[in-house]
Amino acid sequence: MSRIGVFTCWCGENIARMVDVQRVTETIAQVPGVRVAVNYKYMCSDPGQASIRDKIVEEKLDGLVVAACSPHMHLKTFRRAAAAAGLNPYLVEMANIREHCSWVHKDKELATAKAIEIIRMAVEKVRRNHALQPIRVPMTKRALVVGGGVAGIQAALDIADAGYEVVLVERDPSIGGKMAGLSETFPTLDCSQCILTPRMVEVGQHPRIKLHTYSEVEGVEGFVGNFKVQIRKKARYVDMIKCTGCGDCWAVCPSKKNLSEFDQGMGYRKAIYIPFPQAVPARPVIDKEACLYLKNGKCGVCAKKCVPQAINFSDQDEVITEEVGAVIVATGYRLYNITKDQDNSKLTGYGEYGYGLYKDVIDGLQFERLASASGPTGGAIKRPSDGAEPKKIVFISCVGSRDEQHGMTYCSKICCMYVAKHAMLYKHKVHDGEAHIFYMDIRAGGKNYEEFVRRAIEQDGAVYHRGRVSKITQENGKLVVRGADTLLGQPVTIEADMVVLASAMRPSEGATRLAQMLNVGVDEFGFLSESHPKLRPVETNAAGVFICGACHAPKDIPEAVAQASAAAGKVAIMFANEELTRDPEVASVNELTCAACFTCVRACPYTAIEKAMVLDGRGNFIKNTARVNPGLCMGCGTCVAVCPSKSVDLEGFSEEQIYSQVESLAL
Amino acid sequence: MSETTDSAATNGFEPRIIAFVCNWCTYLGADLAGTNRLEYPSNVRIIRLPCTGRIDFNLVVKALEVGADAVIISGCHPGDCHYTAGNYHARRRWMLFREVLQTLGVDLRRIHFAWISAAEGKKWAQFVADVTAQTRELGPYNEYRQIIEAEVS
Amino acid sequence: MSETITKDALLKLVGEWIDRGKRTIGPTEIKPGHIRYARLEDSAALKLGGYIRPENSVKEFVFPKHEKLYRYLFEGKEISLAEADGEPAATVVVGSRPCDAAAFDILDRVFNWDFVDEQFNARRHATTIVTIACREWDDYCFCTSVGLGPAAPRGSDVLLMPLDGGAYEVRALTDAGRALFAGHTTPAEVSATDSAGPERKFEMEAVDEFLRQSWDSPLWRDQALRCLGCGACTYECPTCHCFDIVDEGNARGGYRARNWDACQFRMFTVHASGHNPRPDQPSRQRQRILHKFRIYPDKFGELLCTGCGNCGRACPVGLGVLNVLEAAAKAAVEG
Amino acid sequence: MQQQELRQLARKLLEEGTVKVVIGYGQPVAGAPAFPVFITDPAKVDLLVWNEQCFHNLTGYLKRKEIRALGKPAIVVKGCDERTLVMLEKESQIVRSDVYVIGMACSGVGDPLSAKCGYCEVHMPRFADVVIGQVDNPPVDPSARYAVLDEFLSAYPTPAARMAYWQEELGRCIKCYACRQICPLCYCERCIFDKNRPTCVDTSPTLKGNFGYHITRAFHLAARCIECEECTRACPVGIDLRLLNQSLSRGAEEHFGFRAGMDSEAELVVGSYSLKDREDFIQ
Repeated sequence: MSRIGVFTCWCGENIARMVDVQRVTETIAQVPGVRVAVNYKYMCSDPGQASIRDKIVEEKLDGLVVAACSPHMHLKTFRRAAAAAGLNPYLVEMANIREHCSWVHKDKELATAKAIEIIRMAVEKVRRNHALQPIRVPMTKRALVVGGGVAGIQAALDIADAGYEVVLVERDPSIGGKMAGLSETFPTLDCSQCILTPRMVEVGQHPRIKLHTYSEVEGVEGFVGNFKVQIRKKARYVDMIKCTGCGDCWAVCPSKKNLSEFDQGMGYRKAIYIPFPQAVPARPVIDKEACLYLKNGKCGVCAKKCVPQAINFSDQDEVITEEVGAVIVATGYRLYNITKDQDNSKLTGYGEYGYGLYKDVIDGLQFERLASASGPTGGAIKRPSDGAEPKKIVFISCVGSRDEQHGMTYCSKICCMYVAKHAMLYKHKVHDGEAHIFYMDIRAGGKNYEEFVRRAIEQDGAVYHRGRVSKITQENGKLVVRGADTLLGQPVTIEADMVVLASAMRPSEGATRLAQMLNVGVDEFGFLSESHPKLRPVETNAAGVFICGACHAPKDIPEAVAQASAAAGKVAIMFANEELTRDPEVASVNELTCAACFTCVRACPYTAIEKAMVLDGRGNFIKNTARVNPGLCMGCGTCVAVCPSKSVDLEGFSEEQIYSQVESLAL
Repeated sequence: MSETTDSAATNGFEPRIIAFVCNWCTYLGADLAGTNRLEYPSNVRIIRLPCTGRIDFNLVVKALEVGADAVIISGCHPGDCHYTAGNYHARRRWMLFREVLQTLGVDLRRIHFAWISAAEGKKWAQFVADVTAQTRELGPYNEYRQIIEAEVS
Repeated sequence: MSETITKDALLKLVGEWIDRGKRTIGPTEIKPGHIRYARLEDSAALKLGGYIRPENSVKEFVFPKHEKLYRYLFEGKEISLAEADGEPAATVVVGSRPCDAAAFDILDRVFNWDFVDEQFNARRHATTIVTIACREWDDYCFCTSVGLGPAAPRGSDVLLMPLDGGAYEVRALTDAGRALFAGHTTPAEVSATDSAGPERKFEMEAVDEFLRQSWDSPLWRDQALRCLGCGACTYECPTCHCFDIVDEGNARGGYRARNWDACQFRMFTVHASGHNPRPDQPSRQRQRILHKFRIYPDKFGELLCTGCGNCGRACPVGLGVLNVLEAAAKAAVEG
Repeated sequence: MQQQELRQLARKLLEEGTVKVVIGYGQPVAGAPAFPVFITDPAKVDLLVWNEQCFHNLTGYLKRKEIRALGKPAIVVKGCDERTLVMLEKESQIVRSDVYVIGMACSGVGDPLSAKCGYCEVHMPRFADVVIGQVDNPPVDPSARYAVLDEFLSAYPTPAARMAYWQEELGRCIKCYACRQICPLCYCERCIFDKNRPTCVDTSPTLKGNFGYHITRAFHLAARCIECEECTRACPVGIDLRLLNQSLSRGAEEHFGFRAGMDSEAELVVGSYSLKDREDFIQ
């Protein structure tokens, strides 16, 4: 016979007003297995918890029901109290007679009757609870960071500085990401590269950071604490060790007219190149599409010129495996490319802006390169078509953002700020120029952001038109921008020399595929899903996988960096423990009765169930069985519901517990 | 949705309703209804499970066997599942389960499915009120009571 | 000189029993193609001919598939017990087959051997059984091989012998039987002629000899490989009487009951440890046969089988006592 | 003549040791229902028969320990039985290469013809190692598949009427488990009905226990049942269990375009999901 203690809380008046706690206590005291039933004004208060601890000891209780508020409110509290008194915390259940009873009913009789049944259910359940110990899983204290933009760099450095090894994987030849290509950054207008490149160098030189650039994650096996990650190192055709980065090779490379990815196609690079001078690693790659030797076996001057003989035309892709205990995804964003990105049916709009059709209609990142001292024009604002200095530029915000019909419903968040910045930079460089901005709303929430926008308007005279642009056409060398100013309530037509589109931010290519490899959810736009929007913003539902930066949602640099540090912190916390400890309320299989139909294996959202074999003492095969990996199981119980023989069960919500709850309601 | 008026309309019969809800959406939705003091009939008894994915059809049968006049099954909206896909698996099973119930003549007006999020306290309160009202109209589930009480002659 | 009753008179009499509130059981067509012993609400439902024998046996009316033994109720921390059911209703089984009636006599012994089963006895004593002798049989029937026959009186209170032209000669064998038909019969000169019944299918002596040294015989495997391990044969058998005790209840209370159980189920002998002394169908089939034709006879001096053939008819894979015993007899002869 | 070919093949397989046992049909008394036989001795292949009495779906025996103990089996299947093999393989219950499948061209079994044969689309086995005989697949009207069910549903249009029907029918159930035991897709090591702590379903053959049993049995075959109708044939008390299974088969076909064992590539319904699954019944 069990010795259960039932502690009913008044919650001051919150419960006692509508539920006759005295009657509840007396009735419950009569339930078989209930050793003590008491009530108290505030069970969660120190004296309340003390009384629980005392009773556990005095009455040698082996089960605890606290009839009070929602378990989401206080279950942890009372489990701790039980543990403090030597009772296994998993032998505690709560009966929610506040949120689910006293607060929602007006008839004291009915509410009291209901409270009694709610508690009765909890008693029947707790009677069948098991004492559980946290699950311990050994882990590799080594982190993988996917993406070498500012977020990935920050996360990698924080984890490495915390004393743990980091593997940083970047798809491009150099780390740095989008930020490395920006001119100046809002709201301070400090030079982007000046603040980022030192951090890049730190990464390159950090003893605990292993850098794989020009590489991509190709496969992920294992689970939290024990991931095995396959990484494809794309053929560079340059020996990273022999190469000194002297630059003789790209100096002599005859293949010149290759659009520079780093310059957003606004400038050119050689076939063998480093993306930009401060690249990390400062080692070139050969673009095999552009290299004359790789294309038709002729040329090879770079190899001749290379003193350390680092050029290796027979280089091959290589797939390596890294073992890590945690993964941070920082794959960042790309801009909505109107000409290319008509991928999902919703993205159908903005052809009327002539992007890709008119040379002088460019997007925000392209403008950054124009405005950047390290850019193709050395920082001089020259329009792509003829290199002339534009005297009138129209900046259009919300291109593809906040648009139910043709674009993304969300706000890309940073555009309002960088559009203002662009206007400023332009005006600083072309004093007699006109900067016109079409906008829907100005969203300048953030430290010194609003002031920044005011400056653009008041000091630098950026002209803001509240309204959308309907069409852009090219008429005798001008870009005729037709829009409306909804404040003036009249159409606006501007003959511009150049147009800059603040296109929507989208997750970078391949983010969804990576998410699938890691069992991380994605939203309808392909942004990775956090575990909880408020309380677990950098965790995901895949244990040991964290997210930061723009792969999660549009973000500006400070946010991305903050989130990166947060993710790094989570990893450091994880690694600070000897081994992983996980909630023991997980599923387990009765391997003797399992029929090995593996329906559970198919159903498990966490791939936490594997096909296994039951062997005898000598290792001979007895039968097949499903087996739950407690390190992966999150305790959803989907497996239990689909198991026809109920050979799998879930601690904390076991078949016995649930059925006894239902049966306690029998009339 | 005041109880007294409703029950008066159905000469005092008070249905017994058992609700199987997921821990992360509907249970919290019901919590929110409480926090906002949204009154609803007291006929429902909530059983908390981690996820709709855990809700086995046998539980629904058991609920009827203990004399429930109506059963509620509710969890996260599609896309909101705390466990990413539990509710999708559940939805499939429910579709099929309804088929066999239909053939058996189990009155589907007594088995209610809903997506109710942690933010939808109002929806929960309204839903319980509606189910209660509808079940009062239907009266006690005598057909199943007969099954429960039938003696072997 | 004999007592007779016409078919119409019989039906009229049955109607009276029903009207007087007697629980009246007889063969009836519960749905097209399915003749079963079942409670009659109307004498017209009684089906007297056009079939070999009902699919079930009459045992369920004295030993039901599910029988409450007592109720229990939780009152606070106390548990109170209560009687399950009241007195059994006065029952007449009309149109039983001799092979069913004979089983009553056998069950009487089983349920009053080391323990006197009052609940069974109460039902049994409340039951009068009116048997109709057989004039037809099929390949499954083998009553003659187990010492019975188409007109075996064993277990019956009244034996109705079909006469040409639809009437019956009434042979009242017990006081209860006589009371039931008193005043409803007419004297006649005619007297029914016994029919031979199904020809002998096997020699019991040979079978017995075989069974006494058959434990390891490959016959069991050969015969039982196809056995599905269901309980159809035992549940439709008039003499199988194994039961299981279960509690059906919840946190409020419930009742203890006995349900039919079958030696062919895997769960019948499985131990808590997981060990199962009868690990496969062959060993379970062997158990069934040995129990009926050796173990039981050794104890009670008679067979636990009336040759009704229901096991063979009910079996989804055409396996019955008869197949096995024919094979056994053959094996015995061949040595 | 198919029967002769079958016997010759069986003898060859046993003699050459390709298989250790041939699972097929036997019939000591002509006209009587054929029943399963297990031939291990080449000399005994003449026990094998093939005729319209061979309705039994033998595939269930592949899971039985006693049978497995005999060694690699060859099994005689009709096109419909073969659907079970597809499911058993998808559910990891058999390794196809461990079974020698003898397909029998079949133009229908039972006398009168079984209902299931009326709408059969697989008179010719599709995945067998060898097919004996040749018949055409006559075109069938898909709606015929659920004719029995439709008949029932229209005869008992209301929930109350259906409930009354099943109370009558399931009231007769004696829980002999013939329907479970004969089902080739009921292969659990320990059936849920044999599980206590908790007992999901009352073990007693009360109306309550019987409803629980039959709802569960049917649902456990949801989108798995290949409609061999053996459960209905095996039931000694004549309950038309097909109706429950058919309603689920139709559901699987209507909602998921899935028909058990017809397409060996199709993804199983339970244990998977689609974002497009309908939910008009969910508020």
